[in-house]
Amino acid sequence: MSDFWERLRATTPSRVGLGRAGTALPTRAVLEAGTAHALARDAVHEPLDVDALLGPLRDLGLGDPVVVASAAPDRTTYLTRPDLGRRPAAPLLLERTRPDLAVVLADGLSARAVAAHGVPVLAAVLTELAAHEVALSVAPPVVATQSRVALGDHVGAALGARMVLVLVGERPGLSAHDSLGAYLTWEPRPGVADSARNCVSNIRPPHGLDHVTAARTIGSLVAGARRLGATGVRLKAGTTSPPEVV
Amino acid sequence: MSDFWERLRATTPSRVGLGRAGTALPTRAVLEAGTAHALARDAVHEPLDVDALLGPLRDLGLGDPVVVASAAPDRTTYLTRPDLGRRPAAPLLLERTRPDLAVVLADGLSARAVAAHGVPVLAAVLTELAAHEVALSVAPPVVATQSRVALGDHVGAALGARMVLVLVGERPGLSAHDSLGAYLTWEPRPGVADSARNCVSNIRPPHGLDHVTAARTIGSLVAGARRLGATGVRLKAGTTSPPEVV
Amino acid sequence: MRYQHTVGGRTYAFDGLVDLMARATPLRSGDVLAGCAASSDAERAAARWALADVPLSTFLSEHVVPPEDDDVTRLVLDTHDAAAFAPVAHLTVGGFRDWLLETAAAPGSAAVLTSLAPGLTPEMVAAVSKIMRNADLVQVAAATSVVTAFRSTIGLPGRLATRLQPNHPTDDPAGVATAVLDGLLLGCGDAVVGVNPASDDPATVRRLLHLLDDVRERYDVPTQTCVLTHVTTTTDLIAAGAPVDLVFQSIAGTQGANAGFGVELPMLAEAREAALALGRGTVGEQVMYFETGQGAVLSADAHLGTGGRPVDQQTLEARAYGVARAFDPLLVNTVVGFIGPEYLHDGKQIVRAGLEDHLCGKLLGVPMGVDVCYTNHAEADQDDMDTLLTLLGVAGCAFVITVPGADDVMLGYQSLSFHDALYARQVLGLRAAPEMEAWLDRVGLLDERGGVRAVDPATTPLAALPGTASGAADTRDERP
Amino acid sequence: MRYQHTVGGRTYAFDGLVDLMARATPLRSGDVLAGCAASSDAERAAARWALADVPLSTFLSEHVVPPEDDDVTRLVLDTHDAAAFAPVAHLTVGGFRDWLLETAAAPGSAAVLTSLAPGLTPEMVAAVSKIMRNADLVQVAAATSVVTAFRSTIGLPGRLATRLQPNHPTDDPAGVATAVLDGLLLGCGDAVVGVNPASDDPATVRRLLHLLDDVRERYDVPTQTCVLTHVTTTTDLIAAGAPVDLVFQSIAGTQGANAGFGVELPMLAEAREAALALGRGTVGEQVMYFETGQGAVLSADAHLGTGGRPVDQQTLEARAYGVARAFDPLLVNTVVGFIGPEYLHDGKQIVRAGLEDHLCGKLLGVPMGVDVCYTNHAEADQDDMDTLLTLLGVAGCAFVITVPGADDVMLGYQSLSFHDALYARQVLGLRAAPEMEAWLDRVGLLDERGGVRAVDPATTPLAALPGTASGAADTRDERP
Ligand code: B12
Ligand code: B12
Repeated sequence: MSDFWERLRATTPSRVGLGRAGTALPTRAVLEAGTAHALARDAVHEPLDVDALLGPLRDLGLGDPVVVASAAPDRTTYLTRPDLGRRPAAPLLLERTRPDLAVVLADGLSARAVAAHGVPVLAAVLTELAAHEVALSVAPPVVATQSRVALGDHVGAALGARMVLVLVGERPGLSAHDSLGAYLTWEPRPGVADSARNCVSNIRPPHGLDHVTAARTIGSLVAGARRLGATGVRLKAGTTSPPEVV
Repeated sequence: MSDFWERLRATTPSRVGLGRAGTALPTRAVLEAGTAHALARDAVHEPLDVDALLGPLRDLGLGDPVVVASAAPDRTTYLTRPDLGRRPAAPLLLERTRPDLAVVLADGLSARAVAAHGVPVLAAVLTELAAHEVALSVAPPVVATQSRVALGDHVGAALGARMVLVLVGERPGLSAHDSLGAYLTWEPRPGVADSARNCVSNIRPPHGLDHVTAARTIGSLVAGARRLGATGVRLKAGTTSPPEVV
Repeated sequence: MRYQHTVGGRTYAFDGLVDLMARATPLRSGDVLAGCAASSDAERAAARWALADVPLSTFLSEHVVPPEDDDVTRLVLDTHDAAAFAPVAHLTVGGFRDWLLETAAAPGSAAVLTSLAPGLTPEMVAAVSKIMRNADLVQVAAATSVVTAFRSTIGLPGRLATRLQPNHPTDDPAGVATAVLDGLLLGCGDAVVGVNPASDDPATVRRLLHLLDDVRERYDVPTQTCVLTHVTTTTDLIAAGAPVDLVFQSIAGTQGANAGFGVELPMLAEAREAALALGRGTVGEQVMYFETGQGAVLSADAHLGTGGRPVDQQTLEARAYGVARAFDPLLVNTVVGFIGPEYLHDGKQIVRAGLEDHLCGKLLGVPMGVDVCYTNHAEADQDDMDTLLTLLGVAGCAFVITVPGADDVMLGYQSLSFHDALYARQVLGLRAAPEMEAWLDRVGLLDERGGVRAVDPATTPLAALPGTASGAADTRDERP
Repeated sequence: MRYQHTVGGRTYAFDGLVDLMARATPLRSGDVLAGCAASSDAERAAARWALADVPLSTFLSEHVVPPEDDDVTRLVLDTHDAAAFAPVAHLTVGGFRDWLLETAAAPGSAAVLTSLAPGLTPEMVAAVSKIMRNADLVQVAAATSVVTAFRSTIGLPGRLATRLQPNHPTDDPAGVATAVLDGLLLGCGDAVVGVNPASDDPATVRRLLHLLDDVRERYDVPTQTCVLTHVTTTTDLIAAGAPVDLVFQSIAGTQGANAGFGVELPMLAEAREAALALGRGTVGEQVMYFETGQGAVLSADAHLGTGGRPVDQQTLEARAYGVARAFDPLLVNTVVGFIGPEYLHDGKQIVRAGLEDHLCGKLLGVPMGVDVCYTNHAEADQDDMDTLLTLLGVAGCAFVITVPGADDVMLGYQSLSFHDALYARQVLGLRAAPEMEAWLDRVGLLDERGGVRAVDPATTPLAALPGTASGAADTRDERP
């Protein structure tokens, strides 16, 4: 029986084949879930090591990274006041360079995700764009703390960017504590509806999307958005093929 | 049907004869309970107006009242740290006059109870003792805030008292927000067990004990304690008769 | 209208139904966030008294969200059935609570409540739920019955169905198939086998649709499958010939929030027509599946009602059921603790909201299930889910969501495990959907007492199921 | 013994069983107050892993409270039945949880668990409950059965009995009688009609004993009555010829805490003998009634165990059931939310503690009821009580406490209302004790579906009941 599941477990990080104690989960599974819950809760509260990001970001050659704090002063406030996490603590003093693409690395609900995957994904996106000879100007990257996806709208608007790509820590699951989401928004400005963005989610090798595949999808969305002059529900991502425009 | 209960309702403050909506309490009763709950919660948090007590207490002629704070700095701490509510914030600077009886008016869980019934009960106790020609010395009364019953043990010990009487606000019920409890302890000292005290509870006219009846019981306990040289389980209160000693 | 009531010597005034309903709501982080929660327990008590005195008919004239601005309000008003409403038309909200509880305790309640449903509006049921205790929410819900069908029958008394949710972070077909196997072996999936695709690439969605359909067909599982992608994607895929049983969409209680989801009501009607035209149902023809959840409207910043005042999230949620019922759904579920603590702070708020949502949906005639769930940033744990599941089981919930080990590895939250469904069925004497029960018996999984036998999977006819995935994956390119 | 486990890369060590058990306990204000709670969720998880690995037999040799200092420990060890323990003697705590859940899901579980009970110690059941989820606590409890009897039979499957608690702030007989009438009309009182006297004047207690006995006799109610005064007072009153059905006492889990209650174990034995000698039972001979509740031991500052370490309050509570079972009680109930937030902070903690207490008592073979209750200084409300009541109903709780409108006007807390018991019986299909059911039928209160008919009290044979009080009060002086 264990052999049966052993083989299958390779196909999914899901908690399959846990066995049974009567109708209940066996003790081992219950304890594992409890432990995972404790660690996931810790992951939510872990702060982003901003300094550790700056060097690698600078090395991408997009210019000096800028650090921005949301209006949520601490984690507890952040969790109860998403409105504060969506806007900057102070007016953004960014140079209005009107880039094609602004990029924000946001802690979101998992600082660990941005720390682990933020820079590699961004690097892969740049490579991807270059490979397809998509010529666009990219602003110096912004690192945002206690931040929600929509903070990117403020950053994008301040820069006068055509698009903003927010790489944000998704909420930690029981098994996935470091999952990164990428949200692309055309003509970012405060008040954009989520239906006007696109999303690439669950970036988290080895179990989730790997950096290169994620970058390929993001790249195709960027290209598609430029063709369509919009992001959102009408733009569908294609992982391998160029994006469909419905 | 309502007539039937109307008559009976005079016999008890209990919520009898509420009617039914199916098997459930009717809306009216549910809303009344909800309202009462809100008000009872407020009553728990109401602070004691110490100043308002001092004049009337002084008028009892026992000497200048002393105000003592427990080690619980505020209501929230008080509620979670009964240990702090049981001991004074600072060493008690009371004159060791070795009285027969020390008296503490303690806010307990209902400041309203002490405010409403503290002084009248104490006055009635003094009258009761005088009426039975029980000659005993009574220390100047102590008012204690954020206080539990056992704080009286510290007061009694500091004064070197033979007995301490603590008049304390009982926790507010859904209907009874101002119920006073009287706890009598022989040879008070920190660490006395509750089994070594006696209690007269639910002092709260018109629904609970009236002040004079309560005073009579307290008086009989005081007399009984002196005869027995102890308070506690072995001493039983008699409301009308002199206390039995089992 | 101004409403007022005096509590503890203080008079509290409420500016219109919007304010009154918000302040009568049990404490909830989302309403605090929106700025419409009562500021004290006493104010909340006062609001409840005042709300209890509001005639039900008021909700037909005083609107929480103006019909001029909002197609959800218009939909509700246009479809309101005055004849069905007649039996309670004379009642206040407080009187309606009493009436519901009297009805629930009497024989024949299900029929009475079923015929009442078209006469109720979301605001009426939200209002009455606000003055109900948890026990009331359970008892009245248990007395209602909403039965729907496609390939299995959902909502029959004494039954608890489950959605089997085999999500995978990269939509890997083999991984999805493994989770499907796990769930089927534990007797789950009778409400729907439904995957949330991590990607919104239509090709991926299509691949998953084929996979699920292949599994279902090969093992003759009497259930429906669904890939929970955006409604527009599903409509397109139906047109392209993909095997679609159910059309899924997240919906919410205002036009603005639905717009934030990229949804307009006609899209739902169009998708429904397309799915109906496929005629894939066997025991029934209900083809829509909706998910909802308190907080989604505020999250979309589309929560302001009459007078620009914030509408409380529970009333908005009830309005989502108003949307749902117009499309004759097979399944509707609130994903009650899904978004996070900013809307439902802790286990207590999640439990309460789950019971409210469930009752409100059922009273409106919607086939209600609940995703009993929480996130790791909320103050809740599996104990709270056990509690809510048990309460919902008693309340006659149509179905719950189940995932392997309660851990959704893609959506990042905890729902119920397959085991949890078995627990609820056992302690409450509930059974799977009848078609599923017969299937479990056919494949040797049903035990004598109606439970699911613990078997060595390798010995079951399902053992080959994970192989289906490679099949499905391989064939994907051959399909148009 | 030192125990340890590594979680998230950090190793947590626990100094002995006392520490290990405390840190494995769900978060609870009383354990925080005592200074023995886990300091983080991760530490708690580590403690659970380590606890799950402890062999059950360890609890027979490593003591949480040293037998040298404590008569409760000695009582438990002296009465431990090794033969009954044998079936699980080889298991660890974690294995025991699996065993319990397997047993619960299999036919015949009640018999297996009944014969196991004498082999279990309080610490064993406390330990296993700490690693169980709420659902486990419900499911295993539902599988156990502890049946007792005096004038009614308590604990039969499918039954939910109630204590009718007609307390009055001045022990006024007419007021008590009025509340008794209210409860009987709502079908309550089948576990016991039990008053807490406000006064501890033996004359008052005696008056109440006569009142309750008169009412019971006059209306031939098949139940037992009790005045919950101190055991010594009851013993004296039995000697003095008062009509005592049940001997009541509050008990706790250490010798020191019992001393703080003014109780020594021989007092209980003596009182029991005295009550048994009266031979007042009809369908059974169990004469003891105990109340317990988490926090009482810490409140009495008698909570230190081996090595002077604080013992967690739930383990101490389970030890109180160890005391109870030695005296063959008719009724035992935890008064779960009674003391206040310093021991159980909020609804969640109360619900959890109620489920733990209930299961632990039942596993030890004790006839467990629960006073589902909270105080106004705790963060809880009637919704939490609805939740706990429903869960306990599913878990097969023997009886609950009921007071008019849930409001105990003397003890200053909220328990359940009589209506709440009717709710639980209806939604869960539970019935009153068989003797009480027959009586309800005799007096015209039973409806066709086994519920309690809503009647005009003036038309019932009970209408004259409040008059009984003046009778009882009048006769008091004539009695010896
Ligand atoms: C929480 C959540 C939601 C919440 C968002 C509300 C909130 N306040 O958080 C609710 C329940 C409302 C929601 C709705 C939907 N969601 Co959603 N959601 C998530 C989830 C589980 C977590 C997101 C997260 O942690 N974000 C990080 C935090 C820090 O960001 P935030 O600023 O607090 O929250 C914003 C984003 O989460 C964003 N967002 C959430 N969902 C979606 C979906 C899309 C397409 C976009 C562009 C943005 C978006 O909106 C939030 C508010 O501004 C992800 C799965 C995952 N593992 O990430 C799916 C996910 C992002 N959602 C998804 C989908 C499909 C939807 C829906 C379109 C479903 C439907 N068919 O209607 C709707 C509509 C979304 C919209 N256009 O508005 C997909 C996206 C797939 C894709 N690659 O495009 C994901 C990956 C899950 C899935 N696979 O089904 N969602
Ligand atoms: C809470 C409570 C308890 C708690 C106390 C623990 C705690 N930390 O609070 C528990 C559950 C342990 C308890 C136990 C008992 N109690 Co008690 N208790 C109460 C209650 C409901 C509220 C008290 C209150 O609000 N105090 C005010 C706060 C601020 O005081 P505190 O310092 O925080 O708490 C102390 C006092 O409450 C005191 N205390 C509590 N009960 C009793 C009982 C007696 C006889 C004494 C002397 C002291 C005492 O002990 C606490 C800790 O030091 C009252 C009823 C009421 N309406 O007041 C009954 C009440 C005081 N208790 C009563 C009784 C009989 C008992 C028991 C003797 C029951 C029994 N048969 O075993 C036991 C043992 C008490 C003892 N000797 O230790 C009776 C007293 C009757 C009388 N006139 O003598 C009362 C009036 C209720 C009743 N009528 O049944 N009790």
